[in-house]
Amino acid sequence: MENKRVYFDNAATTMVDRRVLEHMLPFFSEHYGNASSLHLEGIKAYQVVEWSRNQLAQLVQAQPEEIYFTSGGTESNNFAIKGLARSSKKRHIITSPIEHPAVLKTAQSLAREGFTLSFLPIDNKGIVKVEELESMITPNTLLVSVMLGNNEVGTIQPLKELSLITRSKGVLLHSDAVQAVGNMPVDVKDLGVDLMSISAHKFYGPKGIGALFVRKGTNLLPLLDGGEHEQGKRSGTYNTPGIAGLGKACEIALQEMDEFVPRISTLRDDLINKILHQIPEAYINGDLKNRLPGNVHLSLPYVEGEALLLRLDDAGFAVSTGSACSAHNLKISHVLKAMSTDVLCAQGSLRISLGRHNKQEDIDAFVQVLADVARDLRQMSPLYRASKEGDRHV
Amino acid sequence: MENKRVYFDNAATTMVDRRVLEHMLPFFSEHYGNASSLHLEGIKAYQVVEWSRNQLAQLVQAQPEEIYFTSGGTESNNFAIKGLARSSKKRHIITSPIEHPAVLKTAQSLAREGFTLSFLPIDNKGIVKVEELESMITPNTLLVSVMLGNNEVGTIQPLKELSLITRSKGVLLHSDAVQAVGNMPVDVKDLGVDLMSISAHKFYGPKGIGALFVRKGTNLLPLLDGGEHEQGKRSGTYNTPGIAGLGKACEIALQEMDEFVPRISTLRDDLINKILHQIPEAYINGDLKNRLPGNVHLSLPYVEGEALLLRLDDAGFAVSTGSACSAHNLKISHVLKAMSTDVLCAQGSLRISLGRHNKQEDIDAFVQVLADVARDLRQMSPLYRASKEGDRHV
Amino acid sequence: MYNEIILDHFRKPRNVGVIEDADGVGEVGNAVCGDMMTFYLKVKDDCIVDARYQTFGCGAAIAVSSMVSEMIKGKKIQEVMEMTHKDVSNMLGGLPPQKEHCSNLGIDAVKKAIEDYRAKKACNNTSAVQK
Amino acid sequence: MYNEIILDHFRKPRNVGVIEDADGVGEVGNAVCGDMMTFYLKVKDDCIVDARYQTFGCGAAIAVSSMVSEMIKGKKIQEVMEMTHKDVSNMLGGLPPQKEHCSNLGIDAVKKAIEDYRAKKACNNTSAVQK
Ligand SMILES: Cc1ncc(COP(=O)(O)O)c(C=O)c1O
Ligand SMILES: Cc1ncc(COP(=O)(O)O)c(C=O)c1O
Repeated sequence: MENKRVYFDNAATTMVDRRVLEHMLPFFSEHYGNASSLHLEGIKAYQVVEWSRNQLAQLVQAQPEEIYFTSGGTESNNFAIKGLARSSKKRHIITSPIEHPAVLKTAQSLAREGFTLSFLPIDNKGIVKVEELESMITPNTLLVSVMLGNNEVGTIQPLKELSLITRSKGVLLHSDAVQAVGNMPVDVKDLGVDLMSISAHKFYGPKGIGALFVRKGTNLLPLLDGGEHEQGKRSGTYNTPGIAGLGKACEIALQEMDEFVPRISTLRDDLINKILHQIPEAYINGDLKNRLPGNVHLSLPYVEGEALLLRLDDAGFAVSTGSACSAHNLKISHVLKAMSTDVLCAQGSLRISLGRHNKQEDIDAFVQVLADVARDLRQMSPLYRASKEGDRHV
Repeated sequence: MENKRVYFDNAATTMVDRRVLEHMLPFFSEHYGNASSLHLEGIKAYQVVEWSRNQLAQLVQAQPEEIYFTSGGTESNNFAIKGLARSSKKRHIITSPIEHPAVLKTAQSLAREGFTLSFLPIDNKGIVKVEELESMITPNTLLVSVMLGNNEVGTIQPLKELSLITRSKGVLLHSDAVQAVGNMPVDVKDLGVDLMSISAHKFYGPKGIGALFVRKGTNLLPLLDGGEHEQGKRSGTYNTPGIAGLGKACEIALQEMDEFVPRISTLRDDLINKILHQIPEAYINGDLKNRLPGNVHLSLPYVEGEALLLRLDDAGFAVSTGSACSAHNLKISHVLKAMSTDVLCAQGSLRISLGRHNKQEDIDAFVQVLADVARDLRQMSPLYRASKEGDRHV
Repeated sequence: MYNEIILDHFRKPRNVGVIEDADGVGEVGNAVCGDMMTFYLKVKDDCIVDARYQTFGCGAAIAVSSMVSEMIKGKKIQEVMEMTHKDVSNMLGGLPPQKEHCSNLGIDAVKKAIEDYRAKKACNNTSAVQK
Repeated sequence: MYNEIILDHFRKPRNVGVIEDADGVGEVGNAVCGDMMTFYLKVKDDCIVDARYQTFGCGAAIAVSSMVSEMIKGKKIQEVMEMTHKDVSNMLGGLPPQKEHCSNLGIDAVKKAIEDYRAKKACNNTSAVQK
């Protein structure tokens, strides 16, 4: 069964690229030294740390000293937001209602400590309303945190426009770019962000390693205190295989970006078109243009997302329900809610996230199966029957 | 040069065991799913997470639900101490002056937020004075944090006796057991600890993965907020290869403990004896009996640690100066200072930490080289000349 | 997450469908809460001779409706009224904790359908008497 | 951490030793701060004809003393007095930031030794005059 699988859940995590894994391997049992040690084993480890820091800096157009390695996107978001919060007297944070839980829950935990939160409104295409930002900023505002690529509906937020406002107001701008970095061109200078979160496992690097970009001169306290690694800002023995993998993933992403983005975007648009043509009443959520190259997010009214997912899984396709959230009991995605999506559409939502290893034939096979599964589940749905009878059950 | 290396820095980090690496490999590019996903790829990932949780629980005699995976020992220490601090109204923490920076700096950062710190005194063998604890505890005391095995001088602290006191006083006990777990038998029930930090790379597992044991019913707030992994206490996409490696390292440690501890302890004692017999004025720091199986920590007066380390490195031996601290400018170890070690001894200190892959012949070769290097560096030391002339320069 | 019994019922749900001339129909849940179930019963001599359903919901909801349809077919109404959601969950080999509420839905829908049947019967009897 | 020039001087320090009948001796540092250096000079016609030293300290301290001994040998005293720690650090191809202070030690010890030589000479001259 497994050998015929098609993996369409690249926004949840990606396969480690073979070249990345090969680059990591020597650092497990060969060059296994502690990168802080002064002996030969330590120096070998240290060198790969700095090599990777350079690769990442190049990928996002930062300086190497502006890169701090972390254990992943979640830590980077917590580090950025809590690190700023604890180093400042300002007590107001602006974010958006469509952020990943690693930003939302972090902001909420600060709210319990006395911070005030404001949420930038979202339009029904899943894009923040830039024009609302300026009037929300007060002298007490520390930070605006808005993601770059949304992990559910795939929308790309107008960071550049946001940063013009935050800069003119002297407020810091953080962006959770976990879905974007490695999957589309990202330039911290062009975007104007002051802090930016990155995670390797979203672009064919390993899990458990990420980074935070912190613009030079930005003050933030460590989240992990200890042996003073990373200029004293993030302690912990260097995860050298992980860092080596992150570096290699960056190198490959940079090399292949010009080929990757158009190829995947073309597959995505083809999939969107086929779904809209072949599946009645299917609906695509999120802006069709400002969208991550691999993201397709659709709603199939009258059926429920988990059932869809499991049927597709049986047919060999790994996809995700609308929300990648691990809280299984959270039924309706906070992102779709913020976009004012119809409840029936929100229940039957599906995220298909394409990646480096997907091919045209995967798309074609998938649409066939999806059409069958949708028909089948609708056939047994009382809501579908009701709608066909013109009834109103909702 | 490299092929004749002897690695004696196992307290800094260890080589990933081949069996551990083999167990990790499938989770990079084969079973690479997100452990929170519902499809087949996700389920495969989830299974290894729970398997590893069980292995670790068995190794330390905990319940699987009491294990929370983290990115390593530093995070575990920060999570334990900050997590308790932020969930309680009590504002007093007791720790020891010989803790790892991941505990000391964490406590200090809380002190800057208004917490009061007290330090349990240390005797000159590097062991905390248990009898002082009871009178230090006040109604405002939240936590006592004392490590199990010291990372510099290798002393094992009397946790069991400490826990009798903390329990009778209703105070929580955390232990940084990063050096101990996997390298000596550790039983959370027997020790009576409420929280305990663990790191895989200290016992032949990978870097960048660790765990915190939290006794059931203990209240602590997350350090990493987000997608509600780990019972909502530690978010972040599961680092499945890392977790798989941690689990395998635990399984092996448990299986081989009965063979490992006596073998390494015998090598250690032989090395100690040979050093004391063959190198004039050499001195062993730390209690000789309550000691990690692989730790040898010595002082060579009249010479400086880094110079020793580099000369030994040139001769093919990877060792550490007294402090494994990454702050290169910190000259005298806080641990030796707390033990009231003579300044001259503290400067010329060396940590030789033996591990699974070391052999008797490594010990014998090392003592020869150490004797030469010590003689050589002393020959050029003005302090040595002064002491031989009966002069007093210090 | 789901065991093999549940997955089997989810993959091949038994007795799916609508009985146009059902003796009792029961509907529970709605789209907002993410689960909805409609049970159709045919009753003869106080015995459930046919049971069909439609379900909108997650894997557990579908498996529960399938299992309930099998559990009640051929059973006396009285027996069915005594079934609990625990019986359903047990027959399915245990539901994940966050899915336990789905087992309520199945049994609730069937009981609603039985009430509907009883109400209709009472009504018909009254009509008959009046006739 | 260290470049190859530094490592070479650390591994094979030049001119190590003591000059028992030195014309000037200079000592800086102590065990507490972790570095100590003693320079011994032989001077002839205002020229440093021999330089030896003993060093207690890290790799950088040892390399610095070795490099300084080479830099000053055969030089006029006046030239040596104009040397700065930057010159030493440059000759070594640059020290790591946290080790920069070691380059001070070398030059300071030599200058102390020159002062000692001058003081002794002044003293001898006085004695000579008095004689
Ligand atoms: C937008 C976004 N932010 C943060 C995260 C968390 O990253 P990580 O899993 O590396 O902790 C994810 C993915 O899980 C994400 O998609
Ligand atoms: C006693 C002790 N605590 C904590 C740590 C930190 O662990 P990690 O390197 O996994 O963050 C170490 C080692 O570095 C240690 O020896």
